[in-house]
Amino acid sequence: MTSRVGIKDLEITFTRSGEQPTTALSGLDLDIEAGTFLSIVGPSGCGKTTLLRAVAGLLELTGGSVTIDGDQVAGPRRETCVMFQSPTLLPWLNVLDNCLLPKKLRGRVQPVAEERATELLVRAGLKGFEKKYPYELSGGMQQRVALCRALGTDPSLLLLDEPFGALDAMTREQMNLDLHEMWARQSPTTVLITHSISEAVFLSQRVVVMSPRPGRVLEIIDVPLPDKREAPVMAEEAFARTCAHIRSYFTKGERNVDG
Amino acid sequence: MTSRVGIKDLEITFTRSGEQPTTALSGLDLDIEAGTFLSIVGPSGCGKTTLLRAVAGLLELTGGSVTIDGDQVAGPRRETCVMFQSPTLLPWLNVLDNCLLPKKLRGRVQPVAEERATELLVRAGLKGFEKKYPYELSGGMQQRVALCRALGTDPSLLLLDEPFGALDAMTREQMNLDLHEMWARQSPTTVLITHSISEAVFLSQRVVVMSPRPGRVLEIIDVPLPDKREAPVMAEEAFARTCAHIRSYFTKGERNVDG
Amino acid sequence: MRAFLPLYVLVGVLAAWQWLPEELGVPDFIFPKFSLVVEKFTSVETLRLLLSNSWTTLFEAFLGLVLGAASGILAGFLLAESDVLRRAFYPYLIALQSLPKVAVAPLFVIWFGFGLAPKVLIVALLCFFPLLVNTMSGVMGVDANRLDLFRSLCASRLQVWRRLLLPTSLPSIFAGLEVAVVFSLLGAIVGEFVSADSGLGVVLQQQQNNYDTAGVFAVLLILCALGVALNQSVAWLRRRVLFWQTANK
Amino acid sequence: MRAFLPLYVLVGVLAAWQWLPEELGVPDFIFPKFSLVVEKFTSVETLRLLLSNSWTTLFEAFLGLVLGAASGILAGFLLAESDVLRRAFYPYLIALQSLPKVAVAPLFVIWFGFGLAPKVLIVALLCFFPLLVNTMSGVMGVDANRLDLFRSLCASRLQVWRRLLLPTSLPSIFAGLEVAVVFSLLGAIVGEFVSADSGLGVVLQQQQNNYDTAGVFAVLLILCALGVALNQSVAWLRRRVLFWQTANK
Amino acid sequence: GVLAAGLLAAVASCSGDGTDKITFGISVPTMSPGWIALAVAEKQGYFKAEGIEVLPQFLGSSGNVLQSMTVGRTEIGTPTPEALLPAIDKGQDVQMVYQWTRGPVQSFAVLPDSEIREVDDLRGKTIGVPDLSSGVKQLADASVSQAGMDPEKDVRYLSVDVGVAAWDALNRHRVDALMIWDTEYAAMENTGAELRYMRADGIDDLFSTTFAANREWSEEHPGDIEAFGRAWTKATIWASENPEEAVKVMWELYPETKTGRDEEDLLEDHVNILKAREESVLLGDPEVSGTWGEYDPDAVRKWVDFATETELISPGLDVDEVYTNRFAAAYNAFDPDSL
Ligand SMILES: Nc1ncnc2c1ncn2[C@@H]1O[C@H](COP(=O)(O)OP(=O)(O)OP(=O)(O)O)[C@@H](O)[C@H]1O
Ligand SMILES: Nc1ncnc2c1ncn2[C@@H]1O[C@H](COP(=O)(O)OP(=O)(O)OP(=O)(O)O)[C@@H](O)[C@H]1O
Ligand SMILES: Cc1ncc(C[n+]2csc(CCO)c2C)c(N)n1
Ligand SMILES: [Mg+2]
Ligand SMILES: [Mg+2]
Repeated sequence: MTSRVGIKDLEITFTRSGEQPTTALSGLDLDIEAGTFLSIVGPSGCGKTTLLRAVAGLLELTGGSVTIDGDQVAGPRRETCVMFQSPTLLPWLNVLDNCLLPKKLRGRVQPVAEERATELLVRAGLKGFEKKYPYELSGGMQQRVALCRALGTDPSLLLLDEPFGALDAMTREQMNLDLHEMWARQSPTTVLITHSISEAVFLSQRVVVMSPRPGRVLEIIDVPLPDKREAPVMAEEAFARTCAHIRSYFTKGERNVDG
Repeated sequence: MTSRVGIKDLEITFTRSGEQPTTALSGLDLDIEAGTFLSIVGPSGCGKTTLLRAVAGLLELTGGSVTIDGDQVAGPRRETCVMFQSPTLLPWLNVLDNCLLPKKLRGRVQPVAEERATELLVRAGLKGFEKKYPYELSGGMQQRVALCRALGTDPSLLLLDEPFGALDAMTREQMNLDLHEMWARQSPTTVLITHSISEAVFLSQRVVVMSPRPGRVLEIIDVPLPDKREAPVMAEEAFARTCAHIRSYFTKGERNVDG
Repeated sequence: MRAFLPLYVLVGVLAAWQWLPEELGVPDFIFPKFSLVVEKFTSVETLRLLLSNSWTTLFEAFLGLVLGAASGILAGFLLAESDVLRRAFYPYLIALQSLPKVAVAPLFVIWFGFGLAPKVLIVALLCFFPLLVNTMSGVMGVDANRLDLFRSLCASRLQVWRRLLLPTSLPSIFAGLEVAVVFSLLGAIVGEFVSADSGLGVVLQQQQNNYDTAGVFAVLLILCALGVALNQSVAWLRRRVLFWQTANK
Repeated sequence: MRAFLPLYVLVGVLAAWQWLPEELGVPDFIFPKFSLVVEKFTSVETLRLLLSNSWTTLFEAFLGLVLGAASGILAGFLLAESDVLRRAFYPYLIALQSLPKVAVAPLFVIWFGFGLAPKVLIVALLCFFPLLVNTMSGVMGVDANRLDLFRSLCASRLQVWRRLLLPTSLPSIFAGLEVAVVFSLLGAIVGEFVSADSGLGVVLQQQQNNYDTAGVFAVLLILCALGVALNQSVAWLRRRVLFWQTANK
Repeated sequence: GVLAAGLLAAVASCSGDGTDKITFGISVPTMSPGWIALAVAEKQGYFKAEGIEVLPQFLGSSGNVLQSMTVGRTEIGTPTPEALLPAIDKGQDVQMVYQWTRGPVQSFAVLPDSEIREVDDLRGKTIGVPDLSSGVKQLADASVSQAGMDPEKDVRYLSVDVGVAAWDALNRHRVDALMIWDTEYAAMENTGAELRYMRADGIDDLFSTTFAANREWSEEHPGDIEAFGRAWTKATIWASENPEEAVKVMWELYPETKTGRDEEDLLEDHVNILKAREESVLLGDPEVSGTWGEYDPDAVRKWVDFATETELISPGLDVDEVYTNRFAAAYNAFDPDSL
């Protein structure tokens, strides 16, 4: 139930005829061992989403290669599950049906799947909203629905693009714990994009720091914490040290966001 | 150039025929003095966005009243400027034209307005992207464009709904400083919704903590910091104490996110 | 006051219809006044005649609409799906549409006989195109993120079609249907003009023969009423089906 | 291989047209084979005749299209804007559409004379509706957040119209135009069938009457070509104007 | 798919098997008193008595009728000669079998106070015709030529449709004269219109609508043609003797024809139209001469010559091939008093 991801010399350039092309990623190398929880941090616009979409098989590479378990990625794969940066819910489905969409696409929805989805929604604090439609939810609630949809699929490779960006501190913490618990139980290879350094450190075994565009890997940091994470971990000195180390990348230059 | 906002016994209930109505806000009282920088924090789905939209004159109230400078708010007002939770850029306009949209709607765009917008974009790290279209931007970049659009209007009442949610720590800090600087210069009454407690404390004179749905004001906290905020402020003890005080609302009960 | 506007307009239109022709000295057989047309509906015999012939026309229109709309939607999806198919077949479909129905109707009668078939086919031909184009346009407007979502879930083409493209293009398809449902009546009448033994088109021609302009207007009135009724049924259906579009307004 | 499909289809269609009628023993005056139709285009005299009459028809179609499309789009915005207006006037517009053009064409001739006017009006009437409905449907599909943005900026109705609703409904409007541009030809032919002294409709009838089926097919071929050309021009325009829709695919 | 298949099956089953069913293709769009024999023959059982079943199809124009005959959907059709002769010339294997309208049905018409007194006065005037392509215009051209004018230069044509539109055009002086046919003029006069008629001398012999059949079919089913012609003849006679009854029969079988004014007025109107048509149908008193349905060879020759002259057909069409009188005896083989 876990996948190994290999990224070699990846380059992704967006071209629009008559316009200057944008190189989002260039010469990016990264190996993700099976079952790892890996986070990616980097300045806005550095190519994190692009990297994620390349691993998900949703982009054509302009250079290099991405492999999963040794196979070249040529398109989306069944064992991969992506949660996008925007919730991307379908307005004609209610919350529960949105969550069950992946199941529906893979065959008949068993009652047990429905129970499972309902449970996930309840854990995400969305009890009583199962029959509401997306436009009736707040931004953060929509994001949680999207996360529930992703977690319900039991993937062996889980790709999460800023899943907690619209959540308050407490809900976010709770969801962090839930995500960790799920990862600890099933250990899918997980790639998490986040802007919260502490979240990255708290959840991951390794944290990738990316450079501003064109995105490359600046450093891969092994988090020196036990695999089992609980709230008290954050009080540990290693936690604070790792956070500070990563944060240093973001304060080094004066203003080096984007170009 | 500043407005006073008065909210009395505000109630907002969403009803869809045949469905159970959702009461987003109920019995909410809040006075915002002219020129204040006020932040709102509260659990996801508690009604922050709803409150903002009510102040912006975009919602019909089901109870109570909202006044600006003593006038009942009956619809959107010229001196108010809203930045929505989602970037809401127009796909047929390039980045610069998106920023200039408010100006365009208010008459001819002077060259000076264009310069101003370009400068805002540069400060937001979007140099070189003026002629790109929204779909060519990353999520965080889109959010920055939306913020530039809002800041370019010189409103006397500025309503910001999670403007920095999709930004990395460093870009976020930079944008915080820019926003503060602009506020200090023109002192529009500013209402900021954020999930970052430290951001709220760093930027605001007062922080409103809201209860879970139906949203009410739990406490209004005066931030005991000088009006001029710079990075070192965060090291002060009063800063940490205020943050901790607010955070206590989010960790009090065990799991009280949403209903 | 504003809520009563529809009523005022109705009264205004009818009053103008009643008084204007007389005022302007237009003879009855050129533009009969309203009361003369209404009179047509007072005779049981005429009513029975109109009813049974309306039924024929409606039936032809309905069959043709179903045939044309279904194939239009299907073709719309197929052509939107594949660039190659579109380039290979779309021009022929447009060409087919560009054939004037009044000119091909006689050919249809010759090829397909005197029964229902040629009328149904003309209606289908007329209804096909709005649905083809609107389906294609609706599919084109699909949100790229949603498409990525489905791709990432390894959805089959059929699933993408059924669960994403169909709902996405429904607003556009309904617009096409609203047009097609009205055109279906026109098609049936064109067909009946060429060859038929019953139907409103036949009655219409008979009345023209008899210089019974009030009768012609009565039939036109029925056609208008049918058109409005059909169109409103589609609009009603749209509001039901597209609840997510109307609800967030 | 797949890229050549359009070519194969073309060759296939033409080959079938050339050989099938002969194989099936269909006489030339019922379904002339392709070469006979092509022959029609080899005589300078015939070419000149077809050209000048095509021009007449195109002119009528174009005027009517502009008139019908412009008023359709305008009415679409007005009716989408106001519930009251919609309830007051939409039924009458549908009713107007439900009038069979073949039946009202003679009335138009009586009311508007024998010149350009009745043909242009019939075309306009036919083109009006697809644009009305598609404009309305496009406007309905506007993103609620974007509308809020404009409202929050205190945009005037005209500004909302011009800067939000128009771009939003353009895909849908273009779909309507793609339909209307083809229908405009049909309308011109219907008008010419009833009363005209030139135009492809007249040539068509003359050739029908002369038993010159190859000539009839030649005219139909021209109509098909005009239809495809007009439609493709609209499609080309759409790709230019709606760059943001095609670009992110 | 299933639906389409069903439709096609329905189509296949309704095309006659040719024994006793005859599809009769009519060159006008709808039933009218001009064609009243059709209703009478059906109602009075004349078709039935002959052992045939006639399925009438109103196909709108002679061209449609002829095309329908080529594909075998129609056994007997009612083209006008100016449509039929070119078809034969182009190779369609049909033959005139029953002479129905024995003279021209159309003429010029002007308002009573018009300064146009005879065809010559049409020089420089505008003539309204139903449409520019119809046979009506070809005969108008011929009439104008007969009067020594060039139809291309000396007159203008305007297509005015038939019915109200045509009348209105004349009445409002949008045209100076009309060229339409008998039954249409009768209908106009029924509305109170007053018209004055003119006909060019040379076209008097150019008979109009006639019945034609596929040669192959008529060789295989001579009895059916004879039966049809005889029944039609009987109906024509009965209708001319009982015009009011005939109109009522038509109303009964074609209820949509009974529309407009109240019943008495309509009866009178329809009888008038019927009478107008009878002028050409009863021309030369076929009852007396016993020549129902029989062609005058000279009249046919005139038509062929005329068509050749006006380049409707290429020279050399064999006159004897375009018509046959071999069934004519059978058309008259009944006792008129028995009706
Ligand atoms: N479809 C596209 N067309 C053109 N340029 C694109 C496209 N998608 C992304 N880009 C460019 O690629 C770069 C990387 O974008 P990406 O979305 O990967 O950033 P990101 O790291 O996810 O940023 P954020 O944290 O703001 O979401 C950006 O400069 C963006 O402008
Ligand atoms: N249009 C609507 N129809 C029905 N219910 C709505 C609507 N908009 C919001 N709600 C409900 O109102 C409540 C408050 O929503 P709101 O968007 O104000 O939350 P929020 O505090 O902004 O949350 P977040 O931090 O997640 O953005 C939610 O429970 C939501 O379900
Ligand atoms: C009986 C009879 N009446 C009217 C027409 C209609 N029509 C169409 S073309 C034309 C010219 C004939 O010379 C006429 C009269 C017809 N076909 N047969
Ligand atoms: Mg991103
Ligand atoms: Mg919100």
